[in-house]
Amino acid sequence: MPDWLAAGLITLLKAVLVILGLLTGFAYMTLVERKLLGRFQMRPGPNRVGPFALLQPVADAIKSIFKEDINVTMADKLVYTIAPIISVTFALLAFGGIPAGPAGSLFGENPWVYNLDAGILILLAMTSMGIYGIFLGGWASGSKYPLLGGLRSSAQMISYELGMGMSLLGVLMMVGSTRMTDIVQYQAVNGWFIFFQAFAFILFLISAFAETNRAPFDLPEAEQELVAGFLTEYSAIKWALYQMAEYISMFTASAFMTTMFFGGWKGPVFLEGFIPGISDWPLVWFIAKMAFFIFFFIWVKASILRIRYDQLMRFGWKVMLPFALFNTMLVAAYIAFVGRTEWKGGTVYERFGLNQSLGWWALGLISLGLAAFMIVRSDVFRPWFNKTAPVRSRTPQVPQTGRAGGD
Amino acid sequence: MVGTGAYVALSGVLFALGMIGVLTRRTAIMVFLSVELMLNAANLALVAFARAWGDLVGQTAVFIVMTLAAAEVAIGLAIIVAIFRKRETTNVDDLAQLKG
Amino acid sequence: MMHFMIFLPLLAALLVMVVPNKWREEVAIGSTLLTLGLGLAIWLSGGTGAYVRDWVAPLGITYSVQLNGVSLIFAVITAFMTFIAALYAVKRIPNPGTMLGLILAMETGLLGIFASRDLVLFYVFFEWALIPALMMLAIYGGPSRMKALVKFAAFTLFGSLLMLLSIIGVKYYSGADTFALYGFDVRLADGTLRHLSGLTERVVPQPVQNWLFLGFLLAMAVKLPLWPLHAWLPDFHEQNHPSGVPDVMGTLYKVGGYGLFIFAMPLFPNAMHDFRPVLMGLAAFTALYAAWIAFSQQNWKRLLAYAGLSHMGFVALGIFSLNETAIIGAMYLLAFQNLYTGALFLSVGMLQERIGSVDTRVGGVMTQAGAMGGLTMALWFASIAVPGLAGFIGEFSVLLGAYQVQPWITAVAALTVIAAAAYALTAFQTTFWQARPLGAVATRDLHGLEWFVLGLPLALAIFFGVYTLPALNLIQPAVQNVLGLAARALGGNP
Amino acid sequence: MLVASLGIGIIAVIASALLGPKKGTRAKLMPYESGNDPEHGGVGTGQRFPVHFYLVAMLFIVFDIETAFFYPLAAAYQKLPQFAFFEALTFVILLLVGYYYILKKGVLEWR
Amino acid sequence: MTYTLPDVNFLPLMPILFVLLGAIVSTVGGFNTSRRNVTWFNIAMLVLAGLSMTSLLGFGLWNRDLSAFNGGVRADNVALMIGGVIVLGSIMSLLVSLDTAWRARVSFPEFDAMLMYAITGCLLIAFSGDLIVMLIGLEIMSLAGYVLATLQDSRRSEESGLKYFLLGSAGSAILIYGIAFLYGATGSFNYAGIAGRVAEVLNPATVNAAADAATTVALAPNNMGILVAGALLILAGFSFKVALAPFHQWTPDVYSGAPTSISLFLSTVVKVAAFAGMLRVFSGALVDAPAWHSVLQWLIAATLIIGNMAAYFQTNFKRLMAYSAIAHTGFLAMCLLAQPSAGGPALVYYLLTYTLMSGVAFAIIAALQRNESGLSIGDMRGLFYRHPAYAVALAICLASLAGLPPFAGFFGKYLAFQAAFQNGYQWLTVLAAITSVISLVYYLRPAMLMFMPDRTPAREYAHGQRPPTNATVLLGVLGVILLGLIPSLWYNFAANPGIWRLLAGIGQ
Repeated sequence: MPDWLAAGLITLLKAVLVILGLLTGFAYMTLVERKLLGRFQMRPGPNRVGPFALLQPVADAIKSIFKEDINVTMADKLVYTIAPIISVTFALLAFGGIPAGPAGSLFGENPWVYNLDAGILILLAMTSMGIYGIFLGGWASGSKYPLLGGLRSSAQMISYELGMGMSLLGVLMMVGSTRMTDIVQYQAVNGWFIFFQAFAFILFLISAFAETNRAPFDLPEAEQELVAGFLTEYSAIKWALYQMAEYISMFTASAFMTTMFFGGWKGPVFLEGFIPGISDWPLVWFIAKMAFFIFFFIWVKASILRIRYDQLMRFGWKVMLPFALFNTMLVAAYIAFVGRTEWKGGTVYERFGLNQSLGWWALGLISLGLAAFMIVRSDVFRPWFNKTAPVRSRTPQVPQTGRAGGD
Repeated sequence: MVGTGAYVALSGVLFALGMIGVLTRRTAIMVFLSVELMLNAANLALVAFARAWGDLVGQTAVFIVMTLAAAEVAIGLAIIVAIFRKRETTNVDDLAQLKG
Repeated sequence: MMHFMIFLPLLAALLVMVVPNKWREEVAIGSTLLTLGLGLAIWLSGGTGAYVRDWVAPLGITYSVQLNGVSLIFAVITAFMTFIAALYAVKRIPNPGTMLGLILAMETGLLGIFASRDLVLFYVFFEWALIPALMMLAIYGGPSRMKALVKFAAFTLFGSLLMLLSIIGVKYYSGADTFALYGFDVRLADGTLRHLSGLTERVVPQPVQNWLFLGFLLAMAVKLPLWPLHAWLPDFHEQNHPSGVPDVMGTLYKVGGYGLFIFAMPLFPNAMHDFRPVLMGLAAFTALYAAWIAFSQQNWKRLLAYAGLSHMGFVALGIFSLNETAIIGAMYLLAFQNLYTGALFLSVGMLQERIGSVDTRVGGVMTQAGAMGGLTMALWFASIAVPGLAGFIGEFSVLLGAYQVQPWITAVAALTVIAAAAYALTAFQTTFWQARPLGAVATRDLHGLEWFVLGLPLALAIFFGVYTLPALNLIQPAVQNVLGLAARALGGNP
Repeated sequence: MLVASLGIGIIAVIASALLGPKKGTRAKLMPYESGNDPEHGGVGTGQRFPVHFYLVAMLFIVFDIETAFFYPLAAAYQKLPQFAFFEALTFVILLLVGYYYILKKGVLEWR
Repeated sequence: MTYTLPDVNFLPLMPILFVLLGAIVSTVGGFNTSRRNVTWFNIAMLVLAGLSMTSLLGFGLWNRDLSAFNGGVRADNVALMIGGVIVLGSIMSLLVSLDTAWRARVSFPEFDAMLMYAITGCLLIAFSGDLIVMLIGLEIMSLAGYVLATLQDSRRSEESGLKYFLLGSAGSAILIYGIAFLYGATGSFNYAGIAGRVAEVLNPATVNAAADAATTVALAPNNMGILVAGALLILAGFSFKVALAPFHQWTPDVYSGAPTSISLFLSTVVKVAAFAGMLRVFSGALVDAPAWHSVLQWLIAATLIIGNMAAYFQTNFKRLMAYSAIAHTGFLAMCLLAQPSAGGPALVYYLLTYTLMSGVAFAIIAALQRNESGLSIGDMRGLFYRHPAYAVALAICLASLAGLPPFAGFFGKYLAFQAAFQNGYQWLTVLAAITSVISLVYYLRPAMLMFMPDRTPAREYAHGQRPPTNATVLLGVLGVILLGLIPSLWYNFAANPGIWRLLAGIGQ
């Protein structure tokens, strides 16, 4: 068997594995979420199907497959069918690029499906492809609420994508590469980025919530205003596919945050003291961190109220974007000046003699301070997005007859 | 490794398709999409040639062309939307206010 | 002095536009008179030397002017006729400010045409004179002037743009440094003299020369005019203001013959030699054809237009024959036909003023306006080349010279003399003699200024009909000079 | 990966299409408009929505391209001389001019 | 790999930066002050830009032949002269817009902003030393132009904007594709580099083996084909921009549909800039590339015939001017057929005169029209007796457009004819002469109608004459007359063959 075929087959195998894992994960996450929400709200949650309702997801799956799949008369059949597929496909695709462990740690194979040196760009691209699924779905339903819902959610997602993309720039500048494995390695050497880029992390976290249409940003499914948003006309498996996409993108987001800010698959190095090599156990740390973030998602959903749509948009454009931009320029300035300033003979780095990372701590402090400021003194910029500013009228004043040229 | 000629040929095909679209399609949106197709054909050609010459200038050019395309999209959509909201059509033939 | 003479009218024109209404006449008349005086002074001083300056140095375009020989005569006569026309305009046209201004502006163009010794400069003046002519037609013209106007302009431009091309070509193919006819020396920065060759010092090779000549000929044939490019002429004259003032200027503007003589002959001798039979035939046909058409005209202005066309046929015949006598005659004719043709237009204007039409069949004017009839008659005689009047000298020597070259064609042309007598006398007879229709308004006879306006040109016509020496003294050497240049070019390129 | 993930979606849809019951009634297949009959017919026919969404889309296009310009810069930033910072600064300032404009124009206001 | 900075030097960009500053200020400051102030500020900026291109001020760029960014931007005298023309036309359109924009309902700061951005693009084209820079400038110009054409909230202008946009963007797409091919054939975007490589392609003997011989060989077989294809594609793209037939269809609709003060801008400044690009590319980079001359001459012939013929049948003066713009494109493009040393000065001279002439014509239309559809020729009858000054000015400009001496238009035409004639395109010049007779007729009709007295009540806007417009008209007419009487005023600057040798990239 020629090795290109072997490689191909192995990749395919890994892909199937990842997908199956994600699907099961999704299935049981629904269960976990419902149980947790139950706990949060002091009620038992699902407990009928099987021990600890362990079979609940299976039941759901079977139900949604055997349920009648309604095609609305006014829908554009083809697009109406394709939209959920697109959505789930790219959600799954996005995950494949994330390294779950060091090279060759997965039975001699690399624990990722593909690893491009433009990894982050690819991942962002994939996640934004999800918008197509949602918008097309809403549009193809040929009905009012889905249309508006689709528009809303796509507008929301693209708006927050800017903040998302820009908040990562700081990390990229520090690493100097967009390949995820490099980033993880860099963190392994220099420490996690959460310490240097807390501010960026917060921005990214918020954007991630918005990207995944989770609470408090789950406007697309705002029952009060839009029935079920773009999902209104969907039922049965298609509806399930959308849910799948949402949860999977949640996984992806968690994994991404893990990779970018929390050192990826590497465990905290100081534990080496107790158990040697613990920080290199493949998958374990990775899954643990992911689990934490997923729990975080659910937690937030349970505790924070949904915000108004206009607030949402204004927040995205007036807060996220400028802050992200500011953070970027901050890092840039830091690298350009502090990193290169002559200080007691030699640049700061050389002065400290160590690797560059020591140069980062000051930046980390600044960033942390900003984050703290953003959280603590949030009332400073709340007015930016919480009340509508007066709008200047666009059309010019056309003077009445004969008057000499005014404006 | 595929030869430069193949890429250029492909880009030529794309370009021709776009040209045909511009000439035959009657909806503003479609004409516009064809133009975008032409632009991307140009991008493909640029990248292919850049590889053939082994320098990066061509690829930076691609970046710029992409930006231009984006700007054109923004403005073009604005114009088309403005017209669409005035009269429920974007059919080029219906724009007969100005007789040639 | 020369430049002053050329540009004085333009300044006067601008002045006329600005000075208060009541002084306009005085300014205009004074300036025309002054111009005429300058012209006469130059004549007495026997012409001026060439004056050359760079205009657009990188392109070899120069401002080179000279008033001597033929040019001088034309200039003086132009000044004179402009003076007459201005006089009559002042008398005839109410509030003539604009008209006077245009006349003066046009005079500058005409004088420039005659004075310029540089092809591009010539072209510039040539086109410049067109604009006031058009304006006169547009402002003072008759009901269907737009058609006439477009016709006039289109014909002129069609010719002159092709001429522009051949101008470009002449310099390009002859490899001369400048567009000036005669070369000149310039003092360079380092003080050394450098000779810039003029067009006449180089020879354009054949067959290019033929093509360039055709381009040049087109423009000139339009301005001569020569059949079949004469179509604009009758409409132009017919639609112009009934007082023949603009027509006078239009007559003066028929500079085709001059252009051919001064530029084409030295620059394209071979081409002219090759085309001689054709062109002579064309000229003779023009003369005869025009006379024939004139015979059937019932509108004085059209009649005069065709009469002028017929004269131009003679002029062209003389020039194309490349024979010294004929050319001298042609120049003589071309110069002095301005006098009586212009005067005739003015007399038509007077007629129209009196009886309100330019129809040739109002009878019996003679009975009430004898003097006008008499003067008109005399002018007609001049026009149909009755011996003792200026017209005769020209036509006779043209025929004489042309006969030595192309007997038969000349014989055909000679018939024109008879035809001319026919149309002139018929028209005159049906207008002035015959029975006065009943109930027609009484027509005043000439008085004061009008005597002057018709009499002066007539007097000159008679003078130069009898005593040709002063004119010939100017014309003959010029013609010989040009022929000499042509011969040298022929020799340089056998 | 693409193959597999596409496969999942398609298989699922087909499966349910095969297995699921098909009992469509008019009312059931009608677009949901809180029980009212829909006014207009189907996709693309006069579905008007606020122009504001177009604006957001355009802004996104433009700003996203700007971000796209940032990525290569960021990736190469440490290797670049200090001048790169001023380049980036100029870029951002120009960006902010546009941002200020849309801000004052009230494009970002939702009512 | 090591990153080397390009030679960063903002001095050559100074005029552009002035204009850009104006643009930004009018973008940002439009909220705080009135549009009138913004416009005056922009005019001041334009004047500054113009001065900075002369040698009057200490920091003037004239004759310094600066270049920066690895030859990407070149402020040689050619660029400066064309830039001067651009600035002049822009000042004219801004002045006119001061009076007429409020009537056209486009009097808000965005108008100025867009105009200034467009001017920035135009200048960038003129200053470009590099296909990429040229492309960027072209796009800035075009995009701003689309917006300008659509700015007025009326069906006419939106329609014209859409047409302009669709055809224009198609044109730029073709242009970009051509640029890609040119890059493929020569491996360089720099004009000088391209010129040098073209020579190599033409006679491969001179190819120095050292310089990436491998790639040269790799491309050698189709090198020539790609080169020609690229040249022709670029030609087509530019033909869209300057409205050479058969790519001219958008022109009349856009020029007559857009608000008049914008038509002024589009028909003068934008065209000038596009020609600057053509000059740079064809007379500079591709000067000895094969095949494009012969195609261009046919395009010109078609343009001359179509433009003049169509203009002849127009009844609306604004639309007539639009077609005459097409016709003049033909005359202007004749200059490109010549060698740079002959055609370049001709083009520069003609561009200036053309800007002045049609600038005045459009200014007067803008001042006197009742609505944005312009004046019908019939309505101009007797204008001389209602607005004598405007009538005379318009007559002078029409005569100049028709190419009658002693006005500047004559020398422009003369130079164009000479340029084409001396490069063996005699038949084209003859055609041009004949077509310009037609042009004379259709220019003459309105010009003469204005002087014909008539009794009908005036049909134009009564209060048209305002100081800024008068200033524009005066500027234009004086320019036309002076340049006609003393062409050396402007021509002598352009006539120096040295600057054109640089343009051809030989000086590098």
